[in-house]
Amino acid sequence: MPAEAASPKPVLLAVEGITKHFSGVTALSDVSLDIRPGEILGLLGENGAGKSTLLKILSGVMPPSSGHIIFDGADYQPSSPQDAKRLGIVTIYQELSLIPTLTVAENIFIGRAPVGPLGLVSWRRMEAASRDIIARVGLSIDPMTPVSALSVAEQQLVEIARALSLKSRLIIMDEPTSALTETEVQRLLSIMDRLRKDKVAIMFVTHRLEEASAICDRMTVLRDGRLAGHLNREGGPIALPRIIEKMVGRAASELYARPAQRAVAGDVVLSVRGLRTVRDPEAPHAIVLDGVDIDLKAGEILGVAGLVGSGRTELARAIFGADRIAAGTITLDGKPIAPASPADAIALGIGLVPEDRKHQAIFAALGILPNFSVASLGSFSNGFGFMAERRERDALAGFRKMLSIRMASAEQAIEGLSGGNQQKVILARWLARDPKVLIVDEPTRGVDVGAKTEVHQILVQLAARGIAVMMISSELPEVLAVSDRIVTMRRGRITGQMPGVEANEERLMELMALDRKETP
Amino acid sequence: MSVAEDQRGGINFARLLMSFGPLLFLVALIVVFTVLKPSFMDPINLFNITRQISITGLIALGMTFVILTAGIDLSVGSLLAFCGMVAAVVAKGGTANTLSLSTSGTQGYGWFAALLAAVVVGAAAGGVQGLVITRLKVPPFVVTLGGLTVFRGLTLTISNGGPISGFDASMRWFGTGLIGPVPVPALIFAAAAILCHIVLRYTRYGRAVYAVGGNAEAARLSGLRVDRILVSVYVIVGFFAGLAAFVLSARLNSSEAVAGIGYELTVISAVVIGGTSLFGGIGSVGGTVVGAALIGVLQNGLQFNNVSSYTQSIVIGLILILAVAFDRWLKSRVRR
Amino acid sequence: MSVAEDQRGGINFARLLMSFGPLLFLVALIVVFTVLKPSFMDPINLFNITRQISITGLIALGMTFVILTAGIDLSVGSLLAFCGMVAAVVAKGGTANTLSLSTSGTQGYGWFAALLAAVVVGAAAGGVQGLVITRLKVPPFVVTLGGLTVFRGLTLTISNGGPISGFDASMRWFGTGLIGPVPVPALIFAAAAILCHIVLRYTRYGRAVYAVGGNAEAARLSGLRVDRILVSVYVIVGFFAGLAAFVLSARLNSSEAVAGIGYELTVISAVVIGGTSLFGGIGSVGGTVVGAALIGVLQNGLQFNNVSSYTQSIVIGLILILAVAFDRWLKSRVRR
Amino acid sequence: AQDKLTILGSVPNLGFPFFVHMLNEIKAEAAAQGVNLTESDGQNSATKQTADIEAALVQKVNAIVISPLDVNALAPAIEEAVKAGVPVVTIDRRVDGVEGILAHVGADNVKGGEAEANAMVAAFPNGAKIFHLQGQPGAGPAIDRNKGVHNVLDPLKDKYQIVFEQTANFARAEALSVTEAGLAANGKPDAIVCANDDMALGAMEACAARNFTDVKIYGFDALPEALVAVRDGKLAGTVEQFPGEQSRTAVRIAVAFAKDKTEPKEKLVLLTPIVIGKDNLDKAERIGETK
Ligand SMILES: Nc1ncnc2c1ncn2[C@@H]1O[C@H](COP(=O)(O)OP(=O)(O)OP(=O)(O)O)[C@@H](O)[C@H]1O
Ligand SMILES: Nc1ncnc2c1ncn2[C@@H]1O[C@H](COP(=O)(O)OP(=O)(O)OP(=O)(O)O)[C@@H](O)[C@H]1O
Ligand SMILES: [Mg+2]
Ligand SMILES: [Mg+2]
Repeated sequence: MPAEAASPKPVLLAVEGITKHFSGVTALSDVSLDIRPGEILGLLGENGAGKSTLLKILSGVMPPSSGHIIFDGADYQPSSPQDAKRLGIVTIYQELSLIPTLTVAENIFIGRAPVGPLGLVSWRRMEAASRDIIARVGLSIDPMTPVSALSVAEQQLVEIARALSLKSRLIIMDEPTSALTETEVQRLLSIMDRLRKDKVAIMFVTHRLEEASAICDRMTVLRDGRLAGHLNREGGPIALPRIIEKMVGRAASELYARPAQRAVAGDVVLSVRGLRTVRDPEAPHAIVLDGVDIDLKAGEILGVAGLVGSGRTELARAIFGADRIAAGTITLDGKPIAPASPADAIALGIGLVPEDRKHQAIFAALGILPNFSVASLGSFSNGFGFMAERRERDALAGFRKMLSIRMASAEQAIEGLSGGNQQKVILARWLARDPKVLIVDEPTRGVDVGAKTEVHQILVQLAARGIAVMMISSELPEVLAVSDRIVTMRRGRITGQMPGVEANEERLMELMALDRKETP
Repeated sequence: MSVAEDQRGGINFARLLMSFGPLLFLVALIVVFTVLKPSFMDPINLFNITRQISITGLIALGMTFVILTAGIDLSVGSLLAFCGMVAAVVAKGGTANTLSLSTSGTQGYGWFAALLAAVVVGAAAGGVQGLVITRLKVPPFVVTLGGLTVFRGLTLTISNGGPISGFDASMRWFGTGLIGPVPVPALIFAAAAILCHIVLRYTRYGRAVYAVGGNAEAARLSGLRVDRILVSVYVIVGFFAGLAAFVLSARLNSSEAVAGIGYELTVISAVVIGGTSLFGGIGSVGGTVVGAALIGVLQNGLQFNNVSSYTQSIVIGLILILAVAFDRWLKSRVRR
Repeated sequence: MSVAEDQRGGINFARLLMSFGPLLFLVALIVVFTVLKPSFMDPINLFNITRQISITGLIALGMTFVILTAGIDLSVGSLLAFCGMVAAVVAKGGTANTLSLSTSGTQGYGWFAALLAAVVVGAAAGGVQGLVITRLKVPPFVVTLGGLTVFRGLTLTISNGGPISGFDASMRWFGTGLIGPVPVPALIFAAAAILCHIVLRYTRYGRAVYAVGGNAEAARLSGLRVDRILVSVYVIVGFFAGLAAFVLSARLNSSEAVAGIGYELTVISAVVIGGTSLFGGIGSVGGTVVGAALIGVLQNGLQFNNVSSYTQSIVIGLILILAVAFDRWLKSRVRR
Repeated sequence: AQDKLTILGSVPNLGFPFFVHMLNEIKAEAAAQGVNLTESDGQNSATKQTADIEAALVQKVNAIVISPLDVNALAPAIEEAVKAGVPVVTIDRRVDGVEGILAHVGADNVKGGEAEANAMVAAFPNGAKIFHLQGQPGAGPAIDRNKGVHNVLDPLKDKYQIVFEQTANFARAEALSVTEAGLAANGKPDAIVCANDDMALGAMEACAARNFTDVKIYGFDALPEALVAVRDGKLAGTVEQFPGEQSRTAVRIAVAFAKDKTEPKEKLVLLTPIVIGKDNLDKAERIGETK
């Protein structure tokens, strides 16, 4: 039992000696922790440390292999998510668990739609109620929009809103902020603070340690499925180096150290002028680009900052030929190009790591090898169309070392990897093509601190090799850490531009939030 | 839900017409056939069509539930024959005396027992298939394909290959009777369609069906009893196969071992043409009704114009594809 | 790829047997049938089985490509009949003289032209369906269901309902000939299976097929020409339907308008029983071959024991479900 | 007589050559009589054939000539026609229990099955080992022909043993593989009795592949292709039910009544099915098509 047994408040939930095996893998080994009402407990650890597994056990998704759980003084053995829900344990899962085909309102009221006198669902009441609920998290979309039309960030907010609208005693949040920008994060943190005052217990997983440090009362750190230790807020917030040391098992090096401004001497590789898109009937909510001008030089990292819905992803997709362009020109190495499909863009030397890894990047059921080589089938095959598997494997082995990808074998299905490692495989996919321009959209979403710095280093190395990198990120510290130059976007326009060394969070926020500021 | 349905629960007719391709297409077909031969619009013919679509239509209602969960049921044709045979045995009080067409007073257990037997057996058979799907984790396609052969075999075994014919007038009324000018099977179909529409649109159960089809894993994480819902949709389609079997037997005054062969494809077509996605989560009862009507009108209209049978096949195939293509095209243009 | 395949390209037999349920099941079935009637193992009977499965097996190879992309092709049975009729017309040099069963010297354009015509027409028909699927965005189920009716209608129109019979000995050899003790159709099937295995497993194209089926959007964003690949798989299944049609016509010495009715379900069963997921991205040619063999052995074994056809239906349905259930169960135990 | 008369000609399933021939004959006779014909193909579905009749009634056809898919299931639709005052002549299969049908022209499938079995018995006076290929389970003709064959052979069980009895669904390809299995399991039989010609031709291919050229194979329907095979000695015989003559007679009766209420001389015209062998090929109705 943890040491706080003497604390005045009774324990709400106690986990005692939980172990979980997946055929072959031990995801959790003898983990214990507890949480009290009105407490925010941070659950931290590297990718694959076992955080999500623990939370899934608590919320009844899967049973533990051994160990037990006490909830509210009684033995707690949930056999389904419903059991957890009934006791007031509400979970926000890491992989979004909304129903894409249903509306926002229905997702919020799933399984408990308000009914009228005849027991029939009242759509009117459902709509009105959900409008209020999503307003709490700062969303102002029509609750009758199907979820499939929302951006990842909006979906995340809907999911948070749904959890908050349930009567709960314990809220479990698995990386709720990974897709959010600063504004939404702050709003969420203040909501969490309010819940804490209402004596709700919150278990909170994040890879953004500043957040964790700012809000958590206590932290439990996991490492390789084992308990690495507990941290308590003593007087002030828990300091980052303490957390990192517990997480990785050694002293923390400086995080987010701004790389010394590199000498960026390259020519302009990619140049975009007056780029406009039209409303796509298939994606009616998508932001329309409204005359974007942007230049990308060889060997530089261009950071693109903006709030959710500012059109950054649309810009990336338009350049990449994934969406149709209405007007404007794109030139690559001085020659005008008009990629009509990603295949065209790729052939021209452009790569894109998309923001939604699960739906747009990985082939979940396929092995790591085919996931890695899918964009370079041409160079990994001979003239007769046969795969040159040896060459392919050697290349993967090289990247495995270079990016320190943690995997069992090239045949392992990629869905068995932790998020950070999946992301590295996707990066390797593009590095194997040696592109002139690489666009990365939220490259470290859900990636742990250690791996995150690795990804940053990789981006810097790429730039050093002369590749023009455009990095879209919702995490300002990240943008500030690696960008040579930063542009800000708002409502489909560029609102500002500055060298990375001159930028700071306040300036960027101002440009991101400001309406109508001419491009310098 | 179909895009056409106003998400607030009501139905906006202008938008319905504008954006719901199959309905527009159906209207266009009716216009064409009427121009070609005005007697097409003869009420008798229209009622004939409603009676004709009621059998596959009833099954298609149940199939809508199944397909909404991303499942499929290939066994419905065989199950129809099986339930029909069960109903016949009950109605005749055994397998002896299977051929007397005359309605010789009270011979068996009466129409109510026959109806009950058909729907209970249908629902139970569906339930068993649902359990195999959820418990043994065998894909619905395989389970119900197995069901397709098994139920046919059982039907032939019960009836020893032959038909069982000759029911009471009270039973036959369900197939051949009229209420006012409207055929009873058409009324049964209409009532069932309205009921299904209400269940899918306005009950928690119905919304859960959509949720399970939209993303089963997310539905489970949201606390829905996914397996129970999956079993229930196979029970529902089985129930409707039983009901359709009863109506068909009553209409033909005979239950045949070869009834319903190939119905699975007609039924699934009706559902899919009506806009329900085979990948689950999207669709509506209204769409299915329109889909069934489209197929019925097409067949009747071509027959009415004495189009040769071979050409009929070709035309029907092409028009089905066209109808769906048109719907896709409209949706891609009109959306919001 | 199936779990059983050693991903390094070789095949690890111990694991294959341990983890590949259908194969184990197939072996068990063969043992049971041999015990029941030892002459089941008579080479003549085994070669009969290989010849019997070769027709649906060929189509199942093509269907494997389609299903790997999460598509489906319901038109294969009708397309088989259509291609067979085309082959017959070419082989006989017209639709006159359709009945002579004897092989009267050189009457038409010879077997090669007939073969060519069958596969070209099959591939073209598949290609048209693929284009409708990708360009008009009509779901494969609907397009190929339309194809099912259209091709049947065309076949009946060409042949006016009747068969076209009587081919050259050189053509008939492809259906009835032997090389050593092995029937030619079985050899054709084996060669085609090996070719398909190589294509899916060792070529760039095969990788692309798996990728498109695994996640079409990710495939597009990885630079694959998704639409082209989708069209290509329908061309492939059409090609195989044409090849199967040629072999079937050669074997029966006749092309019939009613050939191939219901084949779509047999073919899809073979693929699905072999472990290929209807949701795309997972599956193998080896699995399909085993699936086809399982169905063939089951049918032959039951006939061999003169089981009544009613009981056959029941047994076949149950065993298909059992085979897949067993596979799922094994996989859930053995995994990793 | 302002307009030409219109009659409905309906057959159960145009996927089978037998019915194609029937409809063609109906067409030819209708043309000869100078009436319009509405064609209907039941597509092997009682509901489809019923629907076709209903559509025809709406269009007020003057008469109906129909070969019903099923003797029971089509009864209600035909009853409706009779009630509507439309004369109905049934071909080949008689509809049970409907009063007021103008006439029936047919050859009984049970009788045909008996004829087939009797021909086989005559060819093997000392008994025989027999394979029996049945039609599609549950289909009317399959049931009747099966009954006919058993009517003859069951009393002679001791001498005539059916060692292998399977359905091949009226299909040639299935008959081929079923016969292959039968041959492998039971060795060579003396005779194979099949419920239609397609299956007989499939069985013939299976025997030919094993070089069992002396197995006597019997078909049913006397399709031209089978007649050719009979002529060439590859089939032992096939049952002729005179579908063409049935059809023409039926059309004549229907048209005569529709024109001026001429009652048919006989309400029941039954043609006796015969087995066509090498020696009586000229009796076959479609022998002309085999040239
Ligand atoms: N269903 C599963 N089958 C097999 N292994 C699994 C499964 N789920 C998780 N694992 C393994 O268990 C370990 C812990 O995974 P978990 O998802 O709990 O990590 P996490 O701490 O949440 O990581 P992240 O920060 O990347 O989300 C990993 O090694 C993972 O590969
Ligand atoms: N495929 C799509 N279908 C429908 N709507 C979409 C789609 N992609 C984006 N959107 C909508 O576009 C808006 C902005 O999207 P976009 O992703 O371009 O913004 P962003 O600046 O990249 O922000 P984010 O941080 O959310 O990625 C969102 O409001 C979202 O609803
Ligand atoms: Mg996690
Ligand atoms: Mg974005």
